Amino acid sequence: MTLTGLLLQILQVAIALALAPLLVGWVNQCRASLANKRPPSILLPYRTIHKLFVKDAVVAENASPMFRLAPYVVFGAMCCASAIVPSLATDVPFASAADAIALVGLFALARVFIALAAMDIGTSFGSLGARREMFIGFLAEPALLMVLFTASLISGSTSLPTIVDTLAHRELAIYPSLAFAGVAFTMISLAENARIPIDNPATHLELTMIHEAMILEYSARHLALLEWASALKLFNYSCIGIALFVPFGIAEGASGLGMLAAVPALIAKLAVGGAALALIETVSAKLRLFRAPEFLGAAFLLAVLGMLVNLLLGS
Amino acid sequence: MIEIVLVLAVPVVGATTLGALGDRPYAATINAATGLCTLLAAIALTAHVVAHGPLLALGDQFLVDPFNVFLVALTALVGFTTAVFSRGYMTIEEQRGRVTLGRLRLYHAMFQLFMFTMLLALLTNNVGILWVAMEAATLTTVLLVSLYRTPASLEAAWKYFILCGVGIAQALFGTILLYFAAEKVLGAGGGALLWTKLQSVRAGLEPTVLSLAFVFLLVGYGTKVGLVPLHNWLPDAHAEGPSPVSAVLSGLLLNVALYAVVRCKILVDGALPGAFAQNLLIGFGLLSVVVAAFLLLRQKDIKRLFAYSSIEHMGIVTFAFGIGGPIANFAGLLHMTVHSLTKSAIFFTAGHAAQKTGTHIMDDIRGLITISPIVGWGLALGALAILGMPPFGVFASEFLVLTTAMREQPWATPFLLAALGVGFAAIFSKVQPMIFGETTDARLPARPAMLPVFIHLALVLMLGLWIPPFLADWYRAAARLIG
Amino acid sequence: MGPNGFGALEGVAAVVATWMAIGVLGLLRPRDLRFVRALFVGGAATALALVAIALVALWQPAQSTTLPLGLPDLPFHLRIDALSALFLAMLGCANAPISLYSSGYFRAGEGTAPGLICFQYHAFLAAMAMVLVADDAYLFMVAWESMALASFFLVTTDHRIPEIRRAGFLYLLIAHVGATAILLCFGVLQGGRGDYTFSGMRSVALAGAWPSAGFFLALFGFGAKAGLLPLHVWLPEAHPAAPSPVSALMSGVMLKTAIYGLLRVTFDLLHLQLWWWGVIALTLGLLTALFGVVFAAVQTDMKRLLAYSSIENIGVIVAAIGLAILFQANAKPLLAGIALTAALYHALNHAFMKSLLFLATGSVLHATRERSLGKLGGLIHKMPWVAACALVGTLAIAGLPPLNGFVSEWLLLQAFLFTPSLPQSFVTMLVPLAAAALVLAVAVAAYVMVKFYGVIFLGRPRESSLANAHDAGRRERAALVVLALGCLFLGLFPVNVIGGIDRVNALLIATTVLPAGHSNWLLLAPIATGRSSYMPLIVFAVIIAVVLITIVAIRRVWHGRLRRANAWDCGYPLQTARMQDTAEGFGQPIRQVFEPFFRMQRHLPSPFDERPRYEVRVSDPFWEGIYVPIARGAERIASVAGLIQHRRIGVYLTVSFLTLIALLFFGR
Amino acid sequence: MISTTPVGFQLINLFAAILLLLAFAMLAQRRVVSLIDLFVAQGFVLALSTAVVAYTTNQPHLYQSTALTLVLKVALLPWILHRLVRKLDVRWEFEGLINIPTTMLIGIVLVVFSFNLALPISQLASTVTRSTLGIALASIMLSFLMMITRRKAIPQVIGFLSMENGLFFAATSATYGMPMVVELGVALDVLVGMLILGVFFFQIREQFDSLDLAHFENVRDQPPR
Repeated sequence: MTLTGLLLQILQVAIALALAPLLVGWVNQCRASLANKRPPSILLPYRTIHKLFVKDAVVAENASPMFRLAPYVVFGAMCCASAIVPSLATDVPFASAADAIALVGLFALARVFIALAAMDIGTSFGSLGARREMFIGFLAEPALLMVLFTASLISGSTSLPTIVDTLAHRELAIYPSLAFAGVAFTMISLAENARIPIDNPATHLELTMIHEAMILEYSARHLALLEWASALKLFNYSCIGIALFVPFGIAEGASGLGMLAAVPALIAKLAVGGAALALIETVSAKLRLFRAPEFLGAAFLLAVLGMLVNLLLGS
Repeated sequence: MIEIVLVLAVPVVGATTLGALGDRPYAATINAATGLCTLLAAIALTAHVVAHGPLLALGDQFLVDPFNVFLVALTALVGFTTAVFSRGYMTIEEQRGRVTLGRLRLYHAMFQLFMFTMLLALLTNNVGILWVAMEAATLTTVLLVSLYRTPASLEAAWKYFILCGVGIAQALFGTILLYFAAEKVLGAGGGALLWTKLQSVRAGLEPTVLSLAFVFLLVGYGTKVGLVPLHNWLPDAHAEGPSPVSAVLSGLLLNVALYAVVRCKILVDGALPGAFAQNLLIGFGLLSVVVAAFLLLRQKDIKRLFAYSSIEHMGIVTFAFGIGGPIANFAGLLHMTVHSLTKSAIFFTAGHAAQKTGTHIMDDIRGLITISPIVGWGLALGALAILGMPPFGVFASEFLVLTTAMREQPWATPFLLAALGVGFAAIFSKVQPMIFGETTDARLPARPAMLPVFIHLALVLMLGLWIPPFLADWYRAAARLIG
Repeated sequence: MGPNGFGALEGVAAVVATWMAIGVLGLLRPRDLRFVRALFVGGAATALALVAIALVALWQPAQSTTLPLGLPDLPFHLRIDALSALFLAMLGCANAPISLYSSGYFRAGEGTAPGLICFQYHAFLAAMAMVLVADDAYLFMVAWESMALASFFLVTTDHRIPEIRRAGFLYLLIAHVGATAILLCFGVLQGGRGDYTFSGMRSVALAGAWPSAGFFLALFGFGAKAGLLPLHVWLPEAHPAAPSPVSALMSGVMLKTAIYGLLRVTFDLLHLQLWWWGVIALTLGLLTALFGVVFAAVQTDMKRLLAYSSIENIGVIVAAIGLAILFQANAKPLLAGIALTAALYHALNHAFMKSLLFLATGSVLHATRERSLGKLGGLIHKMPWVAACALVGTLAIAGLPPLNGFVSEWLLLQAFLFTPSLPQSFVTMLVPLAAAALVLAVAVAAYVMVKFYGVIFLGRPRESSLANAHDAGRRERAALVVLALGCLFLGLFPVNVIGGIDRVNALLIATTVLPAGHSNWLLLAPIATGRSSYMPLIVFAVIIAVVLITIVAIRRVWHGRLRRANAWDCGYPLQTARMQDTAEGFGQPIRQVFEPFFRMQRHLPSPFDERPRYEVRVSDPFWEGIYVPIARGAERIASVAGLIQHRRIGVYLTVSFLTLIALLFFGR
Repeated sequence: MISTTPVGFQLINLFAAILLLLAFAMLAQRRVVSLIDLFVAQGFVLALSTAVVAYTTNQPHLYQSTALTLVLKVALLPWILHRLVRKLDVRWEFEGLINIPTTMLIGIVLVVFSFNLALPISQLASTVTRSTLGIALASIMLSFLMMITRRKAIPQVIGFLSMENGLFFAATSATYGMPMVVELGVALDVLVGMLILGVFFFQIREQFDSLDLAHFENVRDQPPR
C-alpha cells in the first residue's frame, strides 16, 4: 500500500467518524418531526458525545478491566469496519485486508465484547441485556452473511470493492435476488442497530430494552465511545446498504478528488436512508421480544431465498 | 517316538500314584510335578517335531503333525499351570471343608486321568481311539464336576453325563459309518480308522455315507464343543465344578473336541463336491456366537458368564474354520490357542475372586481392586483380553476372522458385529463394577496364586504382538492341511 | 533413514519409546508425586521433540519402515507422510502444554495413584502417535484400541463414583463397536487379497458397491470416535468424568485421530470418491454441528458444555471433509483443496482452543471444586491469568477475527461460496443452505461461548465459597499462556500455516491452495485477490492501533479521571449475586427457539412455595430415541434365547435330537 | 471275501427285526424291572447276531466281541441295574412325558425316516448288511426317543445302554466289527460309565431322596432383573 493509499484510507475513516453522529442526529430529527414533535438539533449527538467525554467516569466497584477495555475494543472494531466498507471509494488499500465475511466477523467481535462487558458488573439488567443482544445477534448475523453472499454470488467475490464495482459499474442489470436481499438487509439493520421494531433506543423500559440495558453501567468517556461506536455501526450498515443496492456514485479507484467528489452523493443517500429509517420506525410498532426470532427468522429466510433465486435464475 | 510314550505315560503314572496317595498333604505337589513332567515331555516332543517334522509312531497308531502338536503343547502347559493353581486353590477349599480328603484324592487322580485322555485324543491316529478317549474324558470330568456333591453339582454332572454321553454315542455311529465307508476302499482291519490312511484316500470315499457320517460326528463332537443348540450341558458343568476344572474344561476339552470336528471336516472336504461341511460349520459357528452373546446378558454367576463366553469363542473358531482358506484357518488355530490360555486364566482369577468374596454372584462381588489389586487387575486384563482388546492375542485372531469374513461371507458380518457388541456390553458391564467401585469386604491377607494367570496373559499378549516363527509355521502348515 | 539423512520415523519411534519409558517409570514409584510431576515435564519435552520431527517430516517425502513385531505375514509397518506429520505436529503442539499443565495438575489421593495415571497418560500418547504412523491395518487397529483402552482407564480415574464408571463403560462400548466397524472397513479395503498393508490397499481397485461399503464403515467407525451424530452420546458423559488434562487431550487430539483416519481412508486408501458420499458426510456434519452447539447452549455443567461444543466443531470439520469429497468427486481440485484446508485448519484450531478451554475449566475446578455453572461467577478477579487466557480461547472458538477460529470458518465459507454449478443440480441448491446452516452454527457458538465465559468469569460470585478461589499454579499458567499464544499465532499467520497444510493437499488431492510463487505472507487469498482476501495481521494491527490511539488521545485531551461506586442498575437498591442471569436463564432463548429438539423436564415453583425452586433438565433425544430401544431389544432377544435354557433334561435331549434329525434331513 | 449263506443273512435280518421289535417294546414298557429284562434280551440277540456274522463272514475276532457282549450286556450290566433297582427300590416308572401311543407313533415315523435315510447306503452296501444299517439307525433313534420321554434316571440310563446296543449292532452287522482295540475301549467306557452311574445314583438319592429328574428342574439361569 502506498502512502497516499494510507492517507486516503485514513481520510475515509475520518469522514465516517465525522458523519456518523450526524446521521444519528438526522434520524432523530426525522423521527421527531414525523411524530409532530419539535425536532432536536441535528448536532445533538455531537454535543452529547462531547459532554460525556469531559465528565468524570464512574465505574462500579466490582468492574474488572474487561469492563473498561470493552468500549475501546468496540470502538476499534467499528472504525476497522468503517475502513472496510466502501463508503466513498472502492479501491482503498485496506479493503483487501478484510472482506465481507471479515466485516461480519468484526461486528460480531464488537457484539461479543459489549455483551461480556455487560455481564461483567453482574447486575440483573446487564446480563439480561447481554443475553438478549447475543440472542438477536445469533439470528441476525447469519442473515447478514446470507445477504452479502447473495451479492458476492452475483459478483463472484466476497471482497466488498469488487462487489461494488460489479454492481455499480457494469452495464445496468436487474438482479431479482437483490430484491430479497434488500428486504432482508433492511430488517437486519433495524435489528442490529437496536431500532424499532426490535429495540427502542429512546427508552430505558426494563422489559424491552436490549442495547440500553447493556450500557446501563457505563458513564462518561466509556459511554461516549459506545454511543459513537453505535452511531458508527448505523453509519456502516447504511453504507453497506448503499454499496449493495444503490452503489452509484462511489468513486472508482482511489484518488483524493474522486473520494471528495463522492462525499455529496453519499450524504444525499444517507439523508434519504435516514429518513426512510425514521419513517419505518414511526409507522411500525415495537415487537414483543418473543416475536424477535420470527422477525429475524423471516429475514434469514428471505436472504437464503435470495441466494437460491440467484442460483436458479443465474442472476 | 519315546516322547510320545512319555507324554502319555507320565499322566497315567501320576494318576495311579495320586489314586494311591492323593489325600496326602503333598499330593497337590505331586500333581503339579506330574503336570511339569508332562509339560517337559511335551516340550521334548515339540522340539523333536521342530527338528524332524511330523512323525508317525507305534505302528501308525500315533500321529504328530503341525495340527495337533501345538495343541499337545498347549494342553500340557495349561494342565501344568492349572495343577499349580489348584495347589493353592484346593487346599483353601479343603480348609473350608468343601471337599473331604477322599474327594481330594479322587480329584487329583481324575485330573491326571483327564489330562491323559486329552493327550491321547490329540495324539492318536485312530478315529476309534479318539472316540474312546473323548468318552473317557467325559467320564473323568463328570466325576470332577460332581466333586462337591452338592445338589447343583450333581445335577450339572448328570446333565453333562447324559447329554454328552448321548452326543458322543452319535459320534460313535458316525465313526462306524466312516469305517463302513473306509473299509470299502482300504479293506477291513485297523487301517480303515487311521487319519493318515483316511486322508490319503479321502477322495475315494463314498460321498453319501460320508456326509451322513459327518452329520453324526458333528452332532456328537459338536455337543462337546458346546455348539448352540447342543451347548446346554456346558454352563452348568463349568459353573458347578471347582474352578480348576472349569479352567480345563474351557481351556482343553472344548479345544480337543473341536480338533476332532476339524479332523472330520478335513476328510469330508476331500470327499464331498460342495461346501457341505463349510456351510454346516459356518451355520453352527454363527448361531453359537449370536445366541451365546445374547445369553451373556442374562447371567448372574461369574463362572456361568465366562462359560457362555467360551461358547461364543468356540463359535468364532468354528465359523473361522467354516470360512476356510489359509487366513481364516490360521486365525481359527490362533484363536483356539489364545482362547484356552485366556479363558483358563480368567477362571483362575474368577475362582480366587469367588473364594475371597465367598460368592459366585457377580452383584455381590465389588471392588476387587481394593480387596486384592492383583486379582482385580488379573480379572480386568483377562476380561479385556477375552473381549478382543488389543494388544492381546484374541484381538489378532478376531481381526483376521472378521476381515476375512467381510470378503468371504459379508452377510454374516452384521450378525458378528451385533454379537461382538452385545457380548462386550454384557461382559464388561458386569465385570467393571466387580473390579472397581466401593467394597465392604476387607483386604485379604492371603496372597493369591496368580502366577499362572499372569503367565497365561503374558503369553496371550506376546501372541498379539509377536508369534514365534516355528509356531507360525505350524499354524500355516495346519491351515494348509485343513484347507 | 530418510532420503536426505533425517530419519523422521526413527524420531517418532524414539518419541513413542520415550513416552512408554516415562509411563513405566511412573509405575515404579506410583505414589511419589514430586517424581511423577517431573515425569510429566519430561513428557512435555518429548512432545516438543515430536513437534520438531513432525515439522521436518512435513516437508519431506514419505518414509516407511517395518518393525520386527506383529503377525507372521504382517509385521508392523510404519509410514510418515505429510498427513501423518501434520497430525503428529498437532499432537505434539497440543500435548506439550497439556503435559506441562498436568505436571502441576494431578494431586495425590484423587482416585488412581499418580504413577498409574502417568503410565496410562503416556501410553495414551504413545498409542495416538502410533495410530498416526501406522501403515497397516493390524498395527492401526492395535494402536487404535490401545488408545481407547488407555483413555478409558484415564476417564475412570475416579472409579469409585458410579456415574463415572457408567460414562467409562459407555465410552469404551461405543469405541469398541466403532473399532469393529473400522476393522470391517479394512476387511473391505484389502479386497480379498489378504494383504493388510495400506500400500496393498492403495493398489486395490474395488469394484461395485465395495468402495461405498468401505467408506460408510469408515464413516461409522471413525464417527463413533469423533462423536458424529448419533454416536456422540459418550462424549458429554466421558469428558466431564475425566480429569481436565485428559479431557483436553481427548477432545483436542484424540477426536482428531478419528478425522485423520477418515481422511486416510477416504482420500488415500480408497482409489475413488463418489459425490453422494460427500453429500451425506456434509449433511451429517452440519446436523452434528447444529445439534452440538444447540445442546451446548443449554448445558449447566461447564465441561459438558465444552463437550457438546466439541461435537459441534467435529461436525464442522466433517462437513468440510464432505465438501472436499463432493468437489473432488466432481473434479474441482482447487475447491476441494480449500475445503480440505479448512477442515485441517479447523482441526488444528480446535486442538488449541479446546485444550485451552478444558485446561481453564480444570483450573477453575481445582480453585473452586465446582463444575456447575450455576455456582460460579466473578472469577476474573480471583484468577486473572486463567480468565485472560480463557478469553482468548473463548473469542477464538466463537469464530471471531482476528483469532484462529475465524480463519478456518472463513476458508470453509469461501469453499461454499464459490461452488460453481455442480453437475448434480440439487446439490448446487443444497450448498447455500449448507452454508446458511454452518453460519448459524457458528453464530450460536458465539452465543454459547459468551455464556460460558460470562457466567464463569464475569459478574459476581454466585457462591460465597468462591471468595477463597485462587489462580492457577505457575506451570498451569505457563501451559495456558502457550496455548493462548498458539491460538493467536494460528489466527494471525494463516498463510504460513496453510503452507504446511498444502503439503497434505498435495499428497491427498494433488493440488495446492496457495499459488506456487506465493510470496506475500500477509495476504491470504486462496483463489484470487480480487475474489477474496484476508489479512488478519493488518486487521489486528488496525484494531490495536485504534484502541491505543483512542486511549492515548482520551488521556491527553480529557485527563480521564475515574471513581468507583456501587453499580447503578437503574437505581434498584437491592443487588444480590443471585439476581444475575443463571446458566439456565442464559440458555432460555435457545431453548425457546429450538424447543422441538429437546426433551425437557421443567419444574416450575408454585406461588405458595415456601422455598421456590426452578429447575429444568434437558436430555439428549438420541438417548431415548435410539440407545434405550436398542438395549430393550437386546434384552428381549436375550429372554427369547433364554427360553430353551433352564428346563428339564428331556427338553435338552429333544433339542439335540431335533438338531440331529434336521441335519440328517437337510444334510442328505 | 464274504462267503454268504442264505441262512446266514436271513438269520441276521431276523435278529435285526427282533432288535427293532425289542426297541419298540422298551419304548412301550413302563415297569423298570421288565425294562431291564428287555435290555437283557436285546443284549442276547445282539450277541447271537454277532456270532452269526462272525460265523457267516468267518471273522474270528467277532467271536471275542460276542463273548464281550454276553458278559457285559447280558450278565454284568443287568446285574448292576437290578441291584440298583432293588437298593433304591424304583420299580415303577410313572407316566412319561408323552403318553405311550403317541410315543409309538413318533417311533414309527422315526423308523421310516431312518430307513430311507439308510436306503442309499444300503444300495451300495455288501449284501448281508443291506437292511441292517437302517434297522440299527432306527433302534438308535428309538432309544434316543426313549431317553427323551422317560422321567426317571434308571430308564434313561437303560435307554442310553440300548442306544449303545444299537451302535454295537451297526458296528458288527454293517462293518463286521470295528478293530478289536476300539471295541474293547467302547466296552470299557460303557462299563466304567455304568459303575460311575451306580455310585452316582446313591449320591443323587442322598441329595434328592428320589431319582425323579423333576428335581433337576430348579432354575439355574436366572431371568434378567
